[in-house]
Amino acid sequence: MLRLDGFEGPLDLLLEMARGQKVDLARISVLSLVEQYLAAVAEARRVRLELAADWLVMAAWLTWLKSRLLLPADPQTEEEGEEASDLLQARLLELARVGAAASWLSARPLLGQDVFARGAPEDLREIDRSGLSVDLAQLLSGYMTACRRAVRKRAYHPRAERFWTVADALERLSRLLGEIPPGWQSLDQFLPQDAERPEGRPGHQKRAALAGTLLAGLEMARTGRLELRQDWEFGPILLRRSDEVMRLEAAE
Amino acid sequence: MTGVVAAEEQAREAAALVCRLVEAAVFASSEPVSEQVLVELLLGQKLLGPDAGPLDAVSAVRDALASLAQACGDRGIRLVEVAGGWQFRTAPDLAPMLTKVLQRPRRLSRVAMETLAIVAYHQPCTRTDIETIRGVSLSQQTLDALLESGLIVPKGRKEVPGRPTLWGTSQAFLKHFGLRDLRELPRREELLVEVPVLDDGTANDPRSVEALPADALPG
Amino acid sequence: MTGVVAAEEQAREAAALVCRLVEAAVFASSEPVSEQVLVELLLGQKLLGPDAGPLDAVSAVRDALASLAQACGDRGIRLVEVAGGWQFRTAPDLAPMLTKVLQRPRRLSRVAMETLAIVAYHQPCTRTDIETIRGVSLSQQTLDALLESGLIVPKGRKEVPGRPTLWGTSQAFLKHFGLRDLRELPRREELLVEVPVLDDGTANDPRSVEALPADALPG
Repeated sequence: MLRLDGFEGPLDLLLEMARGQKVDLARISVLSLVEQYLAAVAEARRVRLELAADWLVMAAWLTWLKSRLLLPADPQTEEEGEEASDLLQARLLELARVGAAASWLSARPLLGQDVFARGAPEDLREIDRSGLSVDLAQLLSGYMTACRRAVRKRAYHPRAERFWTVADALERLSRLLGEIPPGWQSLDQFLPQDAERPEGRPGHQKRAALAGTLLAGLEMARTGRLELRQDWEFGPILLRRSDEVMRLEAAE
Repeated sequence: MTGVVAAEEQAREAAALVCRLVEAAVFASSEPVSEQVLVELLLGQKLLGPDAGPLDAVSAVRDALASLAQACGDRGIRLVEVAGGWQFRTAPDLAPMLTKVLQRPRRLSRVAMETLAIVAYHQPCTRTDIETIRGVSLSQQTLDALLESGLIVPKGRKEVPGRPTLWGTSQAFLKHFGLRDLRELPRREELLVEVPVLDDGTANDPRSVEALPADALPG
Repeated sequence: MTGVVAAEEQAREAAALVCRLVEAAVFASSEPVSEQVLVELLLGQKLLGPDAGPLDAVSAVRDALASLAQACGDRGIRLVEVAGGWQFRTAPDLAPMLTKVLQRPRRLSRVAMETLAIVAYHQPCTRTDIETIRGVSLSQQTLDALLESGLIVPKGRKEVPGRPTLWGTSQAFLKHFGLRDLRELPRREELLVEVPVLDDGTANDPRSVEALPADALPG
């Protein structure tokens, strides 16, 4: 009994059967090949009902071919039969060639099987990384990214209001020191003009200017350049130059 | 007279240096080295004197390769021409002994080898073409094994419904089988010469498979 | 007498085969091959006859290595002993000719590029200025990379406590970015809605001539 398991499909079996005829593949008897195949398939089905469709389709086609080869001479069926026989032979030949080509390839000295290349190739490339690959687009996008990130990070702070500071007042008072007329003068006289003060809400600015000027006056009094007096609570603050005292004493 | 002798001496020295350089260049590489690369190397290094042109370099390279191949004659390694270049390889007769110290990859299965043979001869071809010729469907496993080995590569798609991938053999195929190029494969007509022919020997149907209507047969 | 000649002939042949095998094994191995491995190979293959012992194998291997090393004498390759075994290497005098120098220009890291951009737009500026604008501290590594590349240079010191170095861009900066001078940089207002201002309130616009390094001026 011929087993089908060892064959790679119907054509493979047919090729093996054709080779069994021990003639040139171009001269095989197609009819006996067909009969051999059909018998083998019938046997296989007797043993095992299920058979891959490939085998059955081939069997059906070969049955048709057999009928064309056996029918009494009719020019048309005869021609059909001959064509189909030729086709079958050509395919068997091609499959035989494939097998021969595979054997030829297998017989080559195969790399990694029969011959080996250099196991430790030397890498004689040297990589020069001294160059620099930069362009203006990268630079500008780097700048924009950095700045945008910084802006995103910065929390919102309302603009701080600037006030007439002690330092401002000190500077102003020192400048005006020489111009202070003799006698007690009101501190109010030494406040900055509206235009000189920083912008902002006028009431706040005025109070800040007064406070700054008072502190500046106290500072100058501490260093002995001015004298300050206030005669009653919330009364006007008066100032006079210290050297005026000396001047008056000298005059007495 | 002395000038002639000196010039000859100089030419001999240059040839020896070229020979050593070509040997080293081919030896250092794990891949076949093309003549083109060697020619450029000689020209770049100006080893042939200032007047030498590309043609001089080509013939110097060929001389060097020939003399190297000859020098390998009875040694453990051979200089072979493969996949469009030159490569040193171990002598085939040493393989059984070498495999004791070297690892060997798995051989291809018979099905994979036949499939590869079909791709080699019918490239570019589709999976259906392969199945038609073998008369049986091709398992994904076989195709995967061939793809993984890098022996076949996709070569575009066939402009038919479904646009199936067309397969062809790769450079690795040539290297693996030690072929200079695809023309080194036996011609189709030569393949069946070995098939036993009992009668007169007018064998070998020259019809090509291309002439076969693929769908005329079940498969 | 004939027996002696035959035995000598056999020994010579064995030595030649050992030589070829050692050459092929060293050639095909990816690692240096130790004498130990070669000795085991010879013993396993029984190349030295049935009576040969380990000592015979050792001396056969050493002879083979010596004769291979000698054969390489005037060739393009050398048999060298490296850590743990033997390996073929390109002859030292040829290596420079075979070495291909590949230009792989470095790219600046993102951080370095941002830093450079800030220096370009806010020069001369201190490290603290850069940190203020970027909102994160600047690693010494980044500053070193920029200094090494020659794209930024010190431009004096800022007269504040600690006298920190002021940084500015160099001539090389202009060359690398294809600028004739710093005024060719797009104005900050063209790039950004909100232009960062340094703590001291100065914007250090490099486009104002006062802030331009002298060498950036068109001349």
